[in-house]
Amino acid sequence: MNRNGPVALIFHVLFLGFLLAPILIVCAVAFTSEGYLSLPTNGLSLRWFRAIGDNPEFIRAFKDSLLLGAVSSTLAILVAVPAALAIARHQFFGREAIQALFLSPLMVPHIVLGIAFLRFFTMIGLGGTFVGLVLSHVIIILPFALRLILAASTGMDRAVENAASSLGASSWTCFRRVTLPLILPGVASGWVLAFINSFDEVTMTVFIASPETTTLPVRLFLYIQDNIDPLVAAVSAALIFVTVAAMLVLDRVYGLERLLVGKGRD
Amino acid sequence: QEKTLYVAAYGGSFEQTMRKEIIPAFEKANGVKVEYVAGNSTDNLAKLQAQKGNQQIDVVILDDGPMYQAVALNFCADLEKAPVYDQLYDLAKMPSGKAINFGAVGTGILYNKAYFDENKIPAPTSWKDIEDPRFKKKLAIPPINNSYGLHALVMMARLNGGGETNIDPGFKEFKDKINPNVLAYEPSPGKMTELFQSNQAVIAVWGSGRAKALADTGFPATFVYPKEGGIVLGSAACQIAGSKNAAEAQKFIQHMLGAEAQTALAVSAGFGPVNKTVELPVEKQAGIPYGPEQVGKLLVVDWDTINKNREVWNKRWTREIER
Amino acid sequence: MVPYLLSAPGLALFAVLLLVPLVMTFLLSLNSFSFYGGIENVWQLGNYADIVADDYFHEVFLRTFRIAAVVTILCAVFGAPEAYILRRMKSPWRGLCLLIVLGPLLISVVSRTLGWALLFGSTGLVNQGLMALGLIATPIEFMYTETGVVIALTHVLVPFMVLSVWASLQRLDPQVENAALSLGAGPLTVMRRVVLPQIVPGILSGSIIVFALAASAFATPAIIGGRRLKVAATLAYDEFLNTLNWPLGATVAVLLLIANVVIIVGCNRLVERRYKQVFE
Amino acid sequence: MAYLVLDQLTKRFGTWTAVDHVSLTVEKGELVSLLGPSGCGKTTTLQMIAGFLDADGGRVTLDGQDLLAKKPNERGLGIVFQSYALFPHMTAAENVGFGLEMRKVGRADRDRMVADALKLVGLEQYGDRHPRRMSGGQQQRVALARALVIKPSLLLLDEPLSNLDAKMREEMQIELRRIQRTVGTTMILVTHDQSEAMALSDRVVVLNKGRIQQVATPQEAYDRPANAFVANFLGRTNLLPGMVGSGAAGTVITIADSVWPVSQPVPPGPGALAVRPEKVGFVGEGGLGGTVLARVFQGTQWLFEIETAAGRMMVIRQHDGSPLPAERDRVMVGWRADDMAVMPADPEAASAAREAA
Amino acid sequence: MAYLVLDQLTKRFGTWTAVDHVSLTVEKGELVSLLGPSGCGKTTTLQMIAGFLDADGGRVTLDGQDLLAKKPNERGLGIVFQSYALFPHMTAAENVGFGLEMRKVGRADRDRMVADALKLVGLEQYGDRHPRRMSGGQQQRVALARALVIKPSLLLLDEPLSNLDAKMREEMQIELRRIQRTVGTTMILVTHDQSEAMALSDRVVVLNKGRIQQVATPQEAYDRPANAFVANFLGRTNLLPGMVGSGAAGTVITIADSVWPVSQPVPPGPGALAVRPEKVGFVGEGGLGGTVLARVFQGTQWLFEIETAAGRMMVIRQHDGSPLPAERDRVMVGWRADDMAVMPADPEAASAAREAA
Ligand SMILES: Nc1ncnc2c1ncn2[C@@H]1O[C@H](COP(=O)(O)OP(=O)(O)OP(=O)(O)O)[C@@H](O)[C@H]1O
Ligand SMILES: Nc1ncnc2c1ncn2[C@@H]1O[C@H](COP(=O)(O)OP(=O)(O)OP(=O)(O)O)[C@@H](O)[C@H]1O
Ligand SMILES: CC(C)C[C@H](N)C(=O)O
Ligand SMILES: [Mg+2]
Ligand SMILES: [Mg+2]
Repeated sequence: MNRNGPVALIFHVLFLGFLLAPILIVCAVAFTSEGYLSLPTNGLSLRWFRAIGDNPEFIRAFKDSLLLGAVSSTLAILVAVPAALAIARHQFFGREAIQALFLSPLMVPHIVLGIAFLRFFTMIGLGGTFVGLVLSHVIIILPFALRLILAASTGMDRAVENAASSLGASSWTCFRRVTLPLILPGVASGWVLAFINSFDEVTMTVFIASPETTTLPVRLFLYIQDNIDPLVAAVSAALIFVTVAAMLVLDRVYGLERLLVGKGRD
Repeated sequence: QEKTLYVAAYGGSFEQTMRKEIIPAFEKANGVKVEYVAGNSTDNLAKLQAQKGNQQIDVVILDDGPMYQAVALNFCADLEKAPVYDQLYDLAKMPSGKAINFGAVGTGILYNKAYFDENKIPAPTSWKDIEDPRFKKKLAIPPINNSYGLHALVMMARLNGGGETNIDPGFKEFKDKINPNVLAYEPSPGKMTELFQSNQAVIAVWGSGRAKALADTGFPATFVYPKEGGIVLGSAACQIAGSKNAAEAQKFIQHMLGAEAQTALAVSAGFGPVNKTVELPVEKQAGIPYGPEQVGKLLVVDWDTINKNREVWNKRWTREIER
Repeated sequence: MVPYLLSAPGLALFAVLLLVPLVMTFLLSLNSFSFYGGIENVWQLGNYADIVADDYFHEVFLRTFRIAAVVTILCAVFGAPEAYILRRMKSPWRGLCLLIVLGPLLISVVSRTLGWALLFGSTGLVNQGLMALGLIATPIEFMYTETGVVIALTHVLVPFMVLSVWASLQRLDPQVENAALSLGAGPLTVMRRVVLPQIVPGILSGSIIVFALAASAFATPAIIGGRRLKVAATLAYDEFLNTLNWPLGATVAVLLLIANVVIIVGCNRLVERRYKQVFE
Repeated sequence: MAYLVLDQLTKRFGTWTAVDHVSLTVEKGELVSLLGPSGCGKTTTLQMIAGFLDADGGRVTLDGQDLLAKKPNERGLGIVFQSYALFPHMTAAENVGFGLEMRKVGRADRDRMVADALKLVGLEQYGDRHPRRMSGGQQQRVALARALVIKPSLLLLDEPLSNLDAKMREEMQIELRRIQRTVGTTMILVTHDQSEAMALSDRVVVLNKGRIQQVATPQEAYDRPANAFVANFLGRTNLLPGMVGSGAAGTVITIADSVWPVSQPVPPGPGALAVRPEKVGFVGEGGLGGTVLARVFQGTQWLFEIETAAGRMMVIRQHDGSPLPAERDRVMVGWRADDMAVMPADPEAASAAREAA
Repeated sequence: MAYLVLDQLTKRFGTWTAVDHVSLTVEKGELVSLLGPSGCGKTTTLQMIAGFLDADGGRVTLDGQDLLAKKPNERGLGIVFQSYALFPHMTAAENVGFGLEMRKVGRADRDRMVADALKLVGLEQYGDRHPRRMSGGQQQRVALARALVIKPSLLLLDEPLSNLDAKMREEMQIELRRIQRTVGTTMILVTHDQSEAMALSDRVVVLNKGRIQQVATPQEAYDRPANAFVANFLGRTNLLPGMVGSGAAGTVITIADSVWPVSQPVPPGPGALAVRPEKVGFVGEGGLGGTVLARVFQGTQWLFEIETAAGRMMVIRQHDGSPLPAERDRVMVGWRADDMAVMPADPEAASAAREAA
């Protein structure tokens, strides 16, 4: 495969620069020795990282967020994959409506969902529970998963699946051994995107999180409502480091490319 | 099986004080666990409304204005009698008897002393100083759904011949004179702090408690009450109607009114004590509306009138001022 | 039968967990509110009438969709080529860059927007840099302006576009691009005429995600835009949280929802029809 | 009883009828080829048998059982797809092993069978490679191995050898024949290569525009085509206009200035004579005179284009070292009366013949 | 000066050398075929000329200009891909028109040229169809039309006719020849069909494992192969072991009980005789005795497999109506001394020959 031309590379560098700029600045600020947000002009300090230790609720929230993200995105994938296949593969009555329904949470402002879920969960007694959080997150992240899986499965070469079933693969086996691996980049991206969205959701979660089970972004959000100090930057930076480390480990163990690109491709 | 008491209250420096100095003692004394739900007054009021009929919060702490509303919306239960109520100044009591002011701060003007000195601007002395064209795009004011912003609006009305019952002059003043200076109508105390720290704002209408917290970080910010008078902002607590832990909730409120808690709130969060038995050393009194005389020097606003008109004012505010 | 079975779990989930709360919200939008009385269980369309009649709301909605549209276009214009460039990169670099693109998504919007706020302020790095370079004399205003909101939202949302285009790029046969090159098409033409039409599903997915998120974005416009630059989400937020006028907030929400649905479904239709052969 | 029966099988795409009431019976162990011009419906027919396309009409039975009622994966047949349809995410060996895995063949057996199959198609060293990294012919051989390894009782082959060189193709042909004989596999082969069809098939089915034109053994179809389309499609044919009349020795046909005896009953009047190029030879006398326009080397054969008084003719002669005319030589061509077919000058047949060309 | 020059062109995939120091010069207007077994590097060579693969070594010049330095889209050559590589989102007509559009041909001209090109490949009615809705052969023809319509001065054809039936293929061959003659297009053709290569090419290039084996005119390569690989690859060859010795009439080779005069200088001792199956005939006497094992109809020819005392032999006879032996008949086969080649029993050559088989 040919490489990118100089123009493309310049574009690429600028693009990455744009993406990284605010993150780098947050990381830089995290090392300040001042009591307020500023670039570390008077020497580096780890005091704000140490301060995270004094706020165990950030760490607890981080764990909750991870768990919530993992559970809800996995559930969302389980629901989205069959639905995406139905929509991508079949012409049936109500197809458009079903698709619109599945994508609709995207179009409902999260603040509205937050209020709606809060009232609903309070009514059915799920208020402030982890189950409630998971269910609401499944709803809001499903469109992401669905959209990416749809993009991966529309226009997929059906002949390959035909080949599998001609060799005796049942629908399920055919799905598991052929369709799934082929749409895996879509499914994986879908999962990642779903996870990220769940992990990062604030607006809605603010309403349904209870003090016991709250997510990191909600904690951060509530925290900066009242104090913007370098602690937020330190938590963010720590989160960035953890993320990068996790990605690197994932890359080593499984291969990010393999996950997002799929096997047997260049 | 330990009971859990949910307390919804402000975040930030106030939360730190509560968590470190007030809650542990209460937990120990009563064998309950306290979960702190951070949020500003309006957020917490909204939560109460959402959970109506199935309240998860046991105790709520709100600014006095929103507390009137909470009481009016029947979110609060009656306060049980307890000896500690007899130790309070009268100004702590709220007319309904369902909520109690446990502290007070004052609304005034905060400014960046370093910036003022550098540019040889004299310290502000009057509410009208925020109209100084030198502060173009350098002024920050909370919007009127926040008590500080509301105070500012009422104050401007009063200075121009109006008041709570005739708010027009206030709107006019904001629209014509103040708006050009306003960098942001900023409700979030965190954001307000950040605007100061990044030197984008150098003057603001804000509260004494918040100002104290900012100054405590080492930032050269100074708080003054303008010569026309600062305004008192009460902070009130109530037990939520239908709470499953009513007894503990009542105890918690009583605990907050106790001398020990009152002292801690004063020293760490800048809340003027409402308990007569609290004695603060003079050096600790700076920036705190301390005792009836000092509190008495501050102006009060008429929440009844305000709350009646608030909806209309909000509407006008978003359309005329924040546009 | 098969497609219904396949979508059944999702349908069940949505029927219970989405439709019920939304219907509750819609019903709420018919209620009325008064400051001391709270929400009253009357059924009327007064809230809708208020919004339709008030040009303040028109302005906010218009601004919301203007921002969302610009952000969507920017994301498509920058995100799709970036995904394409990523795909053409050699192995170790590609993984690394993919990570850089996706990484920011894991960092809370709140932190990222904070980063922009630090960069953007009149005393922020961007303005200081530009002034140091002599490009500008007075600071450009990013904070509390639509430009700032658009830039920050683009930053927040562009990875979604990259990811979604990336997924659809995986299906492309590189020989097909070669064929176009052999016929004399330059790299840009190949991208525009051959690659682009084939990744339309990906761009469409990305655009829908980006548009919907941009139109209902709350945290970023709230932080960068401040209170004076209101968008529909912050408006609804205000009604819910500040004035406690939930019925009005619900009405704003329902209208935002309807507008979103109409715009997105409309564009979806249009694009799918235009490129129907790639969607088969 | 017939093993595979297609009964009035029909498929429409919109208003286009791709397969039009096709009926065919195939015996167990038979190898039947589908022949026909590009787009005539061969692939579509196979896809319906395999169950990947729903028929719009007609029935298919295999061993007496209704095949259309079964799911594709229960039909138990092997297919080589025209587009290969390899699993891109699996290596060659994994591709080949997939069907065995589905049949729950144990690991050890499977590995052995996969290795054998890959060896059979000459890819023993390529087991670990992914399809994207293989040449076209290699991919096609993987597809073939994948279908063969499961030893299906019915094998559908859609141009399975089109990207192989002659050597390899021949080997594969022999292999297919061997499998057919020893395993008794019934095969339906789609091929555009007529010599392949001729060499391999027990019977050929000639299709045009979705309709069956003729079902016969290869030699029968070649020597006694049912209609002008078949005649023209199966190898080249010289169609010479002439006049049928009665001579001393019975019916004759006069082509330009040469006269040929006719054994079939043909009405007198304008007629046409059909003779295959390879049945035409260069004769000393008593033939049709002409000039060599071009001679083209084709490996084992030479193709001559001859301009005669009755029009252009093609002549094929074996490249066996015997002396052959050069371009622009004047020659005399002739053929045996048995090798020619005479038909009345039928405008419709003529037009059909033109169309098939 | 040569038009296209490949100089020591090399490509490696990892440790695998797919193309190994290939050097070749092609004159303007020439049609050169690349022949070789599947996986020998034909496609890879074309892809390097086209610029889709970077060469690991060597140079390519076109008309004196360094081609490798140019971007693929500036090389101005036409390609038909083995996998077609049609634009799936465009109709057949749009596919064909794409190259013209790139050349800024006006709308009206373009439409006309596209229509002509589609007509040329017999798809005039399919202009509106998308590739996915076309048969394999139809897709291939669209690919061909797409490359032809831009009238490139250099045309690379990677098995462009592999999915077409004989009729269509022949028409297309004639068309390619015509274009080559009238437009003067230089063409490089990859094909697995030897008769196609023989019929079309000015010269053929035989490749094996990435290396050039022989470059020659078709007949030369066929009749005087450079080595056993070429001999074996280009059509079938009978290799019979024998003993070279001296007889009354000069050098002779004894195969089983038959004796053949040898005209080339060959050292006495064990040797091998190579003779092509189509050069072998059935003789009355004085030949090699054997039994017919199988006879296979191949359209214009019959292929016989004969068991002789010297091993199995293949014999091809034209299907021209002359009487031919049946299976299990005892026969006597013979050939002309000119048609045979005798070589010393070289173990290396023999192994190469086996490998190529
Ligand atoms: N991307 C790749 N990575 C590794 N090996 C490759 C790759 N592409 C091709 N090869 C190998 O290089 C060799 C030459 O491949 P090429 O496609 O040139 O063969 P070919 O001569 O065109 O064969 P065919 O007639 O089967 O199409 C093959 O053995 C193939 O397996
Ligand atoms: N999905 C489709 N939609 C519309 N028409 C189609 C579709 N698939 C095939 N066709 C048409 O049906 C006809 C028969 O196609 P089919 O693939 O069976 O041809 P084929 O005989 O296999 O030809 P080839 O030898 O070229 O592969 C063709 O004319 C083709 O254009
Ligand atoms: C008394 C204060 C702590 C409360 C006030 N509403 C604020 O958020 O600043
Ligand atoms: Mg076909
Ligand atoms: Mg090839």
